[in-house]
Amino acid sequence: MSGYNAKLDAIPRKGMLDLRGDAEAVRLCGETLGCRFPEEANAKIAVSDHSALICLSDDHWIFETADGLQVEILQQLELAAADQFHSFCDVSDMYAHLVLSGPEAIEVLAQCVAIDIHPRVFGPGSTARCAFADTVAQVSCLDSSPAYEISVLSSYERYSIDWLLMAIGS
Amino acid sequence: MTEEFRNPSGGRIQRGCPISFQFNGRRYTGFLGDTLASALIANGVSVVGRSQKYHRPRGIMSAGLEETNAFVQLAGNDDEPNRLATTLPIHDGLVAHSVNATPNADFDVASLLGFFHRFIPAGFYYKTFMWPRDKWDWYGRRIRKIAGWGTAPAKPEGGRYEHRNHHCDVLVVGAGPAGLSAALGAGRSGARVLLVDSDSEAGGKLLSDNLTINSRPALEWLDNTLTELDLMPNVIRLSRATATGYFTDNYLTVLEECPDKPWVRERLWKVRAKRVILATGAIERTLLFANNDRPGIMLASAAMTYCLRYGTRPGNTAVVFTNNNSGYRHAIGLVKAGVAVTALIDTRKDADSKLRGDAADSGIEVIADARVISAKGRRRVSGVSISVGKDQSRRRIRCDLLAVSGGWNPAIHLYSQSGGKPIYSERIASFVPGESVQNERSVGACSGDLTLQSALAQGAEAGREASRLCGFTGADVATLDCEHEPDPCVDPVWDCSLPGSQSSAFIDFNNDVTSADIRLAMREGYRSVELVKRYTTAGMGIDQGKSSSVSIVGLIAEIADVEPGSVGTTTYRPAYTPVSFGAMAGPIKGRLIVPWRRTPMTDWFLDNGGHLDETGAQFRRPLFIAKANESASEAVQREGLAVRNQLGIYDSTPLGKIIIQGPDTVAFLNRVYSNNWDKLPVGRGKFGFMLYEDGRLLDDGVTMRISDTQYLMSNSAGMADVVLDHLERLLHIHWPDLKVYLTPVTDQWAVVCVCGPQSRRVLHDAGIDIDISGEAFKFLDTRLCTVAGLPARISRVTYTGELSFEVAVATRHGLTLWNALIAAGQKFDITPVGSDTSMLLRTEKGFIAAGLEGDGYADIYDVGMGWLVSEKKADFVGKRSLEKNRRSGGKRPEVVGLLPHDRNFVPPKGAPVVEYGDDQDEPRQMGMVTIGFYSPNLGGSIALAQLRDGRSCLGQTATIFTNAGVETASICEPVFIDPDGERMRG
Amino acid sequence: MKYSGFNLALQSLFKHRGWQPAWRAAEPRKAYDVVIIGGGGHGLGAAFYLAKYHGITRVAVLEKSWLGGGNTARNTMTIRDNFIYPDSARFHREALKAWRGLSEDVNFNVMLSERGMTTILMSDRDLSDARRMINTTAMFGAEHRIIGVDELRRRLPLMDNSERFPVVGGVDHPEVTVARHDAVAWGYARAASRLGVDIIENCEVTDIVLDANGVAGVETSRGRIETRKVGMAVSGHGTQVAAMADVTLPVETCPLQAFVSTPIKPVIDNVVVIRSLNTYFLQTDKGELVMGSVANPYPSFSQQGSSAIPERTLASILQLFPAFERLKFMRQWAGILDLTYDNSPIISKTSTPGFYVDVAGSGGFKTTPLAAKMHADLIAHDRPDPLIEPFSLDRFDTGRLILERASYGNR
Amino acid sequence: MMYIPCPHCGHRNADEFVYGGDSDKRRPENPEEVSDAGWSDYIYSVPNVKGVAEEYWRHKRGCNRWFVIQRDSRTDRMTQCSGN
Repeated sequence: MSGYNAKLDAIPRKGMLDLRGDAEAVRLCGETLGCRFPEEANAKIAVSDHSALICLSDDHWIFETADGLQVEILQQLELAAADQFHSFCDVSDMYAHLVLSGPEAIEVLAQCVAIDIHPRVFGPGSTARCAFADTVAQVSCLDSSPAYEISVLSSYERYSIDWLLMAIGS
Repeated sequence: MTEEFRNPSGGRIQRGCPISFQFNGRRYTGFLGDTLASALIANGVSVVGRSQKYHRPRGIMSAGLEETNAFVQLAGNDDEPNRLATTLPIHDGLVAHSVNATPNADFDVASLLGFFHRFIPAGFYYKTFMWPRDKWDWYGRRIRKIAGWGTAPAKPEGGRYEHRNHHCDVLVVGAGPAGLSAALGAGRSGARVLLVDSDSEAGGKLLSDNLTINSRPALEWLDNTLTELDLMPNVIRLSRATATGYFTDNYLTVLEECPDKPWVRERLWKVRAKRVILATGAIERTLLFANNDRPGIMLASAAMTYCLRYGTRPGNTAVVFTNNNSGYRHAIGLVKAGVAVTALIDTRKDADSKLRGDAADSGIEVIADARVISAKGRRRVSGVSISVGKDQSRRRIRCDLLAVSGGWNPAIHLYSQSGGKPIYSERIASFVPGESVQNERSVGACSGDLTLQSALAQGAEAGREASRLCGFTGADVATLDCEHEPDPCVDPVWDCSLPGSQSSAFIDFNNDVTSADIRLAMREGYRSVELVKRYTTAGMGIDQGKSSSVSIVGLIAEIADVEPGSVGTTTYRPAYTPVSFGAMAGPIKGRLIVPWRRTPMTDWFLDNGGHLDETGAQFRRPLFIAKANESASEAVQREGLAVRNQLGIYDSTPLGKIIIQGPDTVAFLNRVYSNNWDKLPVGRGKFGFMLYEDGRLLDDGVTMRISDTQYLMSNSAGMADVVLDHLERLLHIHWPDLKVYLTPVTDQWAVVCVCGPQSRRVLHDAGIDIDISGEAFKFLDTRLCTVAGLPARISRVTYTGELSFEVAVATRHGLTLWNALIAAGQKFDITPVGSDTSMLLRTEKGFIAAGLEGDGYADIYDVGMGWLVSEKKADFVGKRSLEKNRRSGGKRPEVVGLLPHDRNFVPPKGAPVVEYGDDQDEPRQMGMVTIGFYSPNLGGSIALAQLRDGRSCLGQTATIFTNAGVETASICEPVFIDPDGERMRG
Repeated sequence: MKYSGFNLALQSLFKHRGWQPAWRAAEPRKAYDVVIIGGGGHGLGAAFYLAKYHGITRVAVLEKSWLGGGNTARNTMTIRDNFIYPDSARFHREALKAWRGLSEDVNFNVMLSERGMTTILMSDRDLSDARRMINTTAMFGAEHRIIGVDELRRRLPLMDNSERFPVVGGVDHPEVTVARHDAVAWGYARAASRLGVDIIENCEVTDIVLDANGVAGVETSRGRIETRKVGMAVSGHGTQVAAMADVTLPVETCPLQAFVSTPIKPVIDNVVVIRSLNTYFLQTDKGELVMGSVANPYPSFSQQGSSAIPERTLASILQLFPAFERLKFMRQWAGILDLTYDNSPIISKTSTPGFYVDVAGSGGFKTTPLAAKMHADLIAHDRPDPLIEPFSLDRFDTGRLILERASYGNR
Repeated sequence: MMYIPCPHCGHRNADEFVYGGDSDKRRPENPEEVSDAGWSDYIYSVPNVKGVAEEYWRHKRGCNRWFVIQRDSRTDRMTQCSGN
């Protein structure tokens, strides 16, 4: 028997929008989505049952939703912010999503990320964009089982899977 | 074999678990809990190795990481050089042997070198081996053979090495009394504590001395403390875990040699701690006298450890030699453990009378104001020669163990690595930590305070303080009482050997450096401690000066007649103890060494003969796609013909893509490109060149206007990252008022390029919903459309000079599109092409590549792209440098074509193009070939070259220099096919 | 007393009492013809050649600490000439040749060993860059050659293949040499001192005194010294020293780390370079493996080092030499280099008359004897030898940079 | 490994960041008005301060933003951080 008690799953693509804009653009988008954009980097809020907003910095957000819904939302947002300084892009295919879960998931994740992932500071709902192995990932804590979602650039998907499987040791 | 030096009882070994092991070819038994060193002592093995230079017999000197002699080679499954016997737990089947001894440690032929020692003092090699001229190598090769310790294994063990990142509030290094007490203080407050200790058992000196706490045996306190710590969920305690490096901002590495998971060979913890408490203890030092390296001479504290912790007798009849009070305690301890101590030799005149009384009560003769001047015996000490009193009367005392206590050196290594400057303390005649420069504090013996009482008190206080500084309210740790331990009162004697002694007194056992060597170096003018160390190699061995560096400073001070504090200490560097390469390297092995980025087509290429190679930006793409039994050049020629005559298909996914948006986008493009971007209509693209600010070429590519507000820029694959950094930097640092956002979208798109005369037809056959005729869809047009039923963006750009279309679809559809186009292209014999072919085709067309033709200081004019420089614009990045550099005169490296006279000679990349002056035989270089190919479409070889003043040489003959000989070629315009661009625009 | 096997044997009979200090510990005089700032290999060498070839013996070498304590003490000892631009290929070729006979010249064994170097190539790009280097350097008589994978395996029997970057071939550099770094400083110091040069340790230059004609002297921690010519041969603090003479240098100070293993019996004879992974290593006479990689990615004067670069370097070595996994990493250290904008040396006059600089550019051990000779020649004649003309400061006015990628500190 | 305080993300390991040069180094507004010598100086020279300097860093493997921070080049200690 070797390997940590953790497993890795790939989950389907999501609808994702990369949103950049000035305060006014963001305010208008907030009205359209019916929420206030989070202002702290690495804060994540739920917008609806299937969508969320992640703040990357003071003018940069990622909007996540179910795959397919992003096209229409993008149009709505473009309409809302048309006269403001902004740049919205559909980036649904840029990211691949992996879920690492199991009782020893934290011991696996601690091999690939250097941020503090102790449950005291990185519990369910936490997210961070950070170095992951030799690339970058958006790492989110989904629940306290624990389970983590790791979103990486599509071209790094295979590399990330190989890395995590190596870290699990199965 | 029986363990004749094992006491019938006592020690912390598990006598119920005997373990059999081999050392130097003989079988021995020890017990679980033994180190290899303690087991060898129990079995009466004195000689464990040979010294580095003189091959002198050496025995076990210490009981820890500071060991200087007992390095062994592990064999069998554990094949490994240079393991310390003193920290290596024995296990069943362990096979070890001495290093640096032929045929074995007991009889080593190279020990003959010892007789020549007078001919080979420190630095002797600098003074000889200069004849014949430059033939040191001949000597060097011979010397190298006898140098070195262990042997490198011939094959990998294949173990799993892990790196683990860890954050904590308080990192405590060392689980002796001070460290445990600190961990308790911090742990009770709720702070996240990591407690690491290099030993297999926590307790530090409590394990090897009969100490009491609150009038109870200290081991009771130890058990209670460990129980409490292990129950705290906020405390992690690691054994056999050595803090090896202390880096900037409280970042430490900890090597865990025996992790909780049996399948993990070693784990390197990378710890970021808010506060660090160093409780690393102190290392006893030896004293210098003639033959102080004989087996059977051991640190007094180590002798105690072997008695109390391992239940062995490191000797039967002992002499203790000390210059401080701790020698008394150890001498008495040895007696209690069953070793007959005949004499205690104290360099001081007036030692504490109570101590002397206690020693006398134990039957030990105390000889004050005396020094051991030499040790007798060769493979085992058999006695000592001492010099007593002012009149230096001589005396000999027989013994088979000489326990030496030369004072204590606080283990300040981590403190020094943290950037701290140690200071000299006369009280203990050693260096102690000075001011803290990081969030760190030293407690217990490593702070210079050697008693148990202060270790416990300082530890508890530091633990409380650290947790308070991390925002936790400290819980109380009760004050504990310990028996009185006297101040050490060290007599700083650095060399007891007699001047002129024929025998050596060693200061660095690792590298066989003697006190005479230090004196020689000083005499020869190497007076700074660094020079002495480098000239003699003292303190530079495997133990990294743990045992010797303070003594070296002391001896230098004595010779130079100055205070040791003014000599200065050396800076200790990581690693505190050697770390295996495997643990340092960690898990990134095999294909994980560098990320391998893939496109949706990567697997297709792997399955279909693609010869993958680095593209840049961590992608690998095919140089060519070979059919069965096809050579590389055959494949490239075939692919090249296919594109010009029929149809090729190419994976362009790795090209960098950036969405640019914002009201100032046009202004931004005007500033970063050399040409003018004022009037680009929606649906059109434009070719542009970007320069570095110093005027050199950065990258070229097409930027499309894809909507009223959005532009899409493409960059070469290898440069994508560099270009994005360049643009972001300009935007954020230099032009923060420009309203432009850059969004890299490379990974969003899979891009397939079809090229060649049939490329329009293949798109029709695959199914496209817009008119792509030459009239409706011109060169550099771009549109949204549907191709093969997939939503796509189609653009007319070319890298080959042929009619070509680039189709981008969402990444998830990439392979579907590729397969659809391959299927539709069957009737045109569609040919997948690689990047080598692409290079061939662009060379035929004379399209320049910034990284090749733009090599060195060539600028945009030199590569024939001056037409891309807008004369109207006042400024763009690189313009000012371009002007300045061109004005400063001189001939420019200009790009030209070469048509070799031998049509089968392919000028190699980088080959110098030379001219021969009238009066000189030496060729002078005027430039070089930047790329050369055999062109299947022209039926002969072609090349591009960068030549000094090349444009003025058109029509002349160039001489190409290769190491196979000299070839000639005509210098021509750098375009070989379709100079007017009819094909690509068609 | 001359260093020789005979004298060594003779001294052995007298317990080596007869050896004199290798160099005189001189007190600074009031004035010198030339003051060299920096007592490393480059500075001591320049002083030696001034005395030996130009008859200028009123020379002082001022060292703020101990001799050879800068980058002379902190490098990986390798002398190589695999450069790609003609000017630097020629210069480094001559630099390599300039080591020959040095031990004899200074009567101090600097332990020159023609170990050879093997570069492992792991991509088509590596291979074509290697071909270019070979073609260019062949013009100047260098003997680099491409070798196939089979020959590479014969030379490096412990080499495995790399899963990520398959090995495609190698380059044999038979003339690459290693020398004992410290000995270079000591040897030059001893030889220069014997020719009358004053070597002054623990003497920090605090200012350079200028007058209407240029350099007039230097202020030091041990008093003022008059001189009309100052040669700067420091590394790590070039910016600070040049600023004292009102000269701005295009340099940035970056730490370059190196690492050493515990000593083992000889396993590898060559210097080995793994190009795609920016890593190289060699085995010293004492048996240690010395390993190095790239410079720190940001400028710093801190010599503390990090753990990331050694970890990456060892992973790179294990990628190709997995059998080394149980060898032991013993020590890491960092030297601070003055990296020039184009990673090439600057040996040049400056805008301040009488102030000359010798800046290595990207680690200068390999060029020590030639750079020192050229620097001495420049100081003596106030004009550059044609060999170093391309390396003058002018190139930053004309943009004619020599952008060597083959150097360690890639930009 | 430096622990760099990103104004957006908080402290992160240095390997997530890219050094961006001295904060004094700003591109001249009108390059054509700068003398040749002045321009060469702008392109090639760096202050190379030994001591505390204000410099740009970019949190490349995080929020990707640039910011200015003070660092002591003798010790690599970062002393102050201001958003930018």
